[in-house]
Amino acid sequence: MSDLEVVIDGQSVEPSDGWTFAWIDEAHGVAQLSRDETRATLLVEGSGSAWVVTVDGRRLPAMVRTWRERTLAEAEVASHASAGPLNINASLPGLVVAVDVAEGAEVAAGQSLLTIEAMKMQNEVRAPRAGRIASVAVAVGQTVTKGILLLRLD
Amino acid sequence: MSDLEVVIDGQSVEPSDGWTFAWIDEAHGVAQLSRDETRATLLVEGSGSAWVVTVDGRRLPAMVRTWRERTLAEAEVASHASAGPLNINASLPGLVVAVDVAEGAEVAAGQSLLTIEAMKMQNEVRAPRAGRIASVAVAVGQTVTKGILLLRLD
Amino acid sequence: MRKDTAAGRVTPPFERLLIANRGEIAIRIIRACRELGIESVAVYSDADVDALHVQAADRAVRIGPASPAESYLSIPAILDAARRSGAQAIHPGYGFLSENATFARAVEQAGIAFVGPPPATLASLGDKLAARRSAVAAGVPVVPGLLVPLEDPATVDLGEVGFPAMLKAAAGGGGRGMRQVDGPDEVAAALETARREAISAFGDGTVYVERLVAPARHVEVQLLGDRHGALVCLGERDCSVQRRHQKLVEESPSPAVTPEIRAAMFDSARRIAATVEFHNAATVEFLLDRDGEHYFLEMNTRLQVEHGVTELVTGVDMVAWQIRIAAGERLGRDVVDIVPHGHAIEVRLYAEDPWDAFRPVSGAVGAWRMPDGPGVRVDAGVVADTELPPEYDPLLAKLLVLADDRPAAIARLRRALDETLIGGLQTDLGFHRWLVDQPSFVSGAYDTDLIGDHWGSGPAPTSDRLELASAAAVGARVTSPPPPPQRAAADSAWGRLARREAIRR
Amino acid sequence: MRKDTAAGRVTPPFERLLIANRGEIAIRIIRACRELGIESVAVYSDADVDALHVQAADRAVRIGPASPAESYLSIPAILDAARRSGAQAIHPGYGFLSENATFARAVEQAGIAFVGPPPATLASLGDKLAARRSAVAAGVPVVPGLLVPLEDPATVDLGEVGFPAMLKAAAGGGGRGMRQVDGPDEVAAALETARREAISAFGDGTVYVERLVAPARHVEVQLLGDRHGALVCLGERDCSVQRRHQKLVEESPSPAVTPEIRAAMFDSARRIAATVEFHNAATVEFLLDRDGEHYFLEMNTRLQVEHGVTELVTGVDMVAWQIRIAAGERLGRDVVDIVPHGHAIEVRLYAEDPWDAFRPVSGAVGAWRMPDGPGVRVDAGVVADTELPPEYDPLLAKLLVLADDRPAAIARLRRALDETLIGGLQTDLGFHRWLVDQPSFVSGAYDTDLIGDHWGSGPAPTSDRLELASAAAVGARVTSPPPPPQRAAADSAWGRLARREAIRR
Repeated sequence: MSDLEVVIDGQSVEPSDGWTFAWIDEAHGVAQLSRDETRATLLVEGSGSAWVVTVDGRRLPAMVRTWRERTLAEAEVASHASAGPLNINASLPGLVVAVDVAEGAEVAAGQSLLTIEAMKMQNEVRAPRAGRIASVAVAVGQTVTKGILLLRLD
Repeated sequence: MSDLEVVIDGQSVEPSDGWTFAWIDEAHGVAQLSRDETRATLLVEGSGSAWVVTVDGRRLPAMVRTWRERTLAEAEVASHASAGPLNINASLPGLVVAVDVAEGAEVAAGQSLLTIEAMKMQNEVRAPRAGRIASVAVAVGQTVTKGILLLRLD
Repeated sequence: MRKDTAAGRVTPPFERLLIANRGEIAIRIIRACRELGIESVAVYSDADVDALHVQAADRAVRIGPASPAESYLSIPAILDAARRSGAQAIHPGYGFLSENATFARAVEQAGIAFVGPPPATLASLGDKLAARRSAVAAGVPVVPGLLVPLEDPATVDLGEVGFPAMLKAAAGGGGRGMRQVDGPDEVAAALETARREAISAFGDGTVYVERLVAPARHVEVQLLGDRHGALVCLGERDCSVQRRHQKLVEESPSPAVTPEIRAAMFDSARRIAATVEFHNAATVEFLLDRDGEHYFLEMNTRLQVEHGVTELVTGVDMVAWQIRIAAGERLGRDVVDIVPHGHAIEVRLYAEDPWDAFRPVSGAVGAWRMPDGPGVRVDAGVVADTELPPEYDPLLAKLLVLADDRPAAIARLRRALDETLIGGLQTDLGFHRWLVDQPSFVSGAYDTDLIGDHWGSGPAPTSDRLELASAAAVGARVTSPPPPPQRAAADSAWGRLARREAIRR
Repeated sequence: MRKDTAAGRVTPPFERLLIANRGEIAIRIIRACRELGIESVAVYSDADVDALHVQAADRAVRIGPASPAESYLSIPAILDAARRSGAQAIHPGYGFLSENATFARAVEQAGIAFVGPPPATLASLGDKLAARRSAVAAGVPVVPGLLVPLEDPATVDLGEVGFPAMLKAAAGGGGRGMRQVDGPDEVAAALETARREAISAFGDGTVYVERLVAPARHVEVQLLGDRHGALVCLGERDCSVQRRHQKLVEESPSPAVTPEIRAAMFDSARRIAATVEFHNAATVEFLLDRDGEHYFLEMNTRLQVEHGVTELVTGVDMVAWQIRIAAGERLGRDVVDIVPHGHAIEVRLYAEDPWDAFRPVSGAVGAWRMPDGPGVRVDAGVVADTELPPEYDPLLAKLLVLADDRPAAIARLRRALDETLIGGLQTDLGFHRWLVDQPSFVSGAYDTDLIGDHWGSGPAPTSDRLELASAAAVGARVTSPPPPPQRAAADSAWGRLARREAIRR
């Protein structure tokens, strides 16, 4: 195990020792950890190096990589240009009920850009950083799927 | 469907018409039949031509074969000698707590041959037909697994 | 007659009943039908073809596309389904068309029994603003505020109401079309959003304003009345654990309600009911301030999500009684004279992220292990691997417990939550688990600010839990096959060669 | 103190408790521990490594191989596990060592609290024959028969008892070691089998004989007493639906018990309890004949499988009280003055074949869908895909319902059974579904002969159900991939050729 690096929710976490791991329902990610007489049932969903562990009811992304995989991944990230315009995509599927900005508009970080209605709730999409609206990809009344491009920020 | 023959618990049964079949949980054999507005959820477990359908809580073996498969199967059966001694195998795993007959004994149909204890119950194994005990394959105190040969009847 | 019905002997209240709803409440109503010997008819949109409520019903009829407006909110589609299936009654559940007077009228005009109060009552009480006016007329204390709709905010002086204030949809309910405004400059934007939500949720954008009473408790009184004048208050429910003005947890009795307060609230509830022609089930909602003064908020003329809490402490099957009342039955003396026993708590299991402002999430349920055993009741609308259509409310299930007293109920709820496993998507399970150890909840001295004051953005995982998670992730990776390296297998000459070798042997 | 415990504040009755059992009852006890704030320790044999009760507990200790004698019946193994885990108390559940006085004594000598009556009481009442004698001495009516063990049948004259007669294991319980004899010639063989079962189940082959009282009802009274002299009768349970002298269905109250009969049975139960030093939970079993006369059968000095029926109608958490009594707590007035409400029914879900003389089956559970919703309780020992070790009792789960009255309870049970799906192996679910429509059960006028008289070898499937099954089988075959034609694939040159062709493309 020692050659594996575990990053949970962004922070590197050393697994605590002595636990025995066993699947209870692998198809659904139900597993059991036991150490001496004690045991805990918990959810571990995913595959390969990318997992989601549910801790106290909270789903935490857990990346389990060998050092080799880590190096490869970092190289790949580096190869992409990290500058340039920022795409803002839909974080959930729903209906666009309001677009508050137009192309060319200067927006401040946190400013409301548009509103998506999903699950009967109005969900505001805010600017992650200040900038100028390069383009608006959606219009009011349009249904968007998760991950679709909403607008681009320069 | 019309080219398929269905034999449920030994009797040939024409499927009733108009039903739409859909799996709800195929891994566990949970399915739904719907016709017009009505629908029924039921269990269908198995694969290929051999299924078990649970009807009113009773598990019924259901053989679903094309005529070709049926012909092949019957040919295979015919190729085996259907005469000769009869093997009596354990229908459930357990502990042999009594053997009531010895090799060479003449037994009547329904006569108790031996007793297997399973689930804390005494389960008598009786002679399916009259005959002579050709051999006894187990002894008192022996643990038997399901399907193991108990004794042979001439 | 009930005994016979239950024993499956004589004619049930109706032969066939259509449920104009979906999810857990549709299943709850289907169960009541089963137990009364009534054939149940489910309706479903294209997004619900495989939904659990469709599997559970005796019959199911498609009513339209996924969009609620074209299916569960479509009066013609529902009426058509009822006619086609030959239903003699329609139960609207909660939400959707449950408080829609036009719908109720159309149902009765079609010669079908509407399981709920009379259409006229829905109309007069469904308009929260009109209800406020009749409450005042009936001498029931109401929250200070305007008694007329809020038009162009520019022309209205909210000064007299004071800030912070609450904007509310006149057709509202379930916390939708509600917005808090802390100052004059916020009114315009808040009004805009509130109207938008109100129109999309209820098809009516009328909004009014009340002063914000906080900190306060949200306590409601359950009414059940037959068509022959019998009316009973089935105790109260405390619904003060809220986010977005929507209930997350409900309990009965309320830890804040003394016998005196209860008597006063029951009196107010009966006064409100007396302002209309009332029968079937309804709930009168009040704010309860720190001095034990109660203020009428609104009357919901339908079954509540949290009705199970009342069923547990009273033993009264409210949904069965709704149906029997709609068929003209009289409330039995056992119901009218009911004395609640024990303490019940309900937590709502939503697909939402308490660590991200309780934002709803969509997706599919993975693992699904619900608790059972003594004193536990689960009303669920999903099973393992159920897909959640993004069009509808993200309520997955309701987990309820009953015990002798409140401390025992909390202990039982803690136990039940520890047995619960939900995979596939983020839920509020972790919030509830936190809540049962939260001192102000355990003591009972909490109010509608509990989440804002104590949960905030939620606790961070402790280091030992993180180490456990880390061990689990490592164990999972080590015991699972790596995802198929398709490139190598499909394209590389080595892969092809390897297979050819294998075949030769 | 209970309130505080429940709120998770003050010290619970014990810090750590070991459960000397398995399956659903182990889980039931684990739940009680959780709610009382006690850490639970499960024990398991090699056959139960993955068992649900092991997953559910806070801790788990291996106690030996699959054979019960070497694990769940091994006093040294259990005591060793208790010492190693530092348990302060042991709950034996039912069966196994629950009524073993030697075990109880050893537990107390080890300085560990035994959750049950005093060892001496187990000894005197555990011997059913001695119990018969003390019942007679206490003026309680008993079934006619001998008061001494049955030795060599040749030397004993059963004439005075009369035929048909019942041979019973003095150490018996759960219907094991029981055999009916209809004439003198059957005695020898029946005695042999009864002894064999008795030895294997209880390690004691002593057998006695009673006259067979049939038709009769099997009705039992639940006793709960603390260490300070308080004793309460928590109502009765009717357990007349039996096969192999084992209970399949239990209900409370009994449809056959009038207030007068109840008073008389309670009086007898208290007299029996008075013959010993008694505290904790026990059940006094009676036969009730057609004239309403009751006859003492035996007293079970342990928790019963069917205790949940009593918990539902009384609201008393019996398992929690067993533990609290063992810790020296006093029964609360609310328990002593309890008045049962409503009607509860339990059906036992066994892996057995009602169409084959209820023969136990082994194997693995497949699909597992349990009902929930209002008035339904499930105590389960398995989940989907659980393997059943052949060494142990094939009880899968208990399904219980509570409703206002008996007809409503039957309707609710019918609904719950219709929601239940169990795959993988044959169960008695279909028998229970038949039972709730069986006239003599619905009317309440049934006795221990119900299964023999009305079920026989079970109904044959109707033709329309067969046609449905046929449609399902065809649908399954058509929608499933055929199993890999291995012969063709692995052996035939054609298969190899085909694959080579595929690779070339």
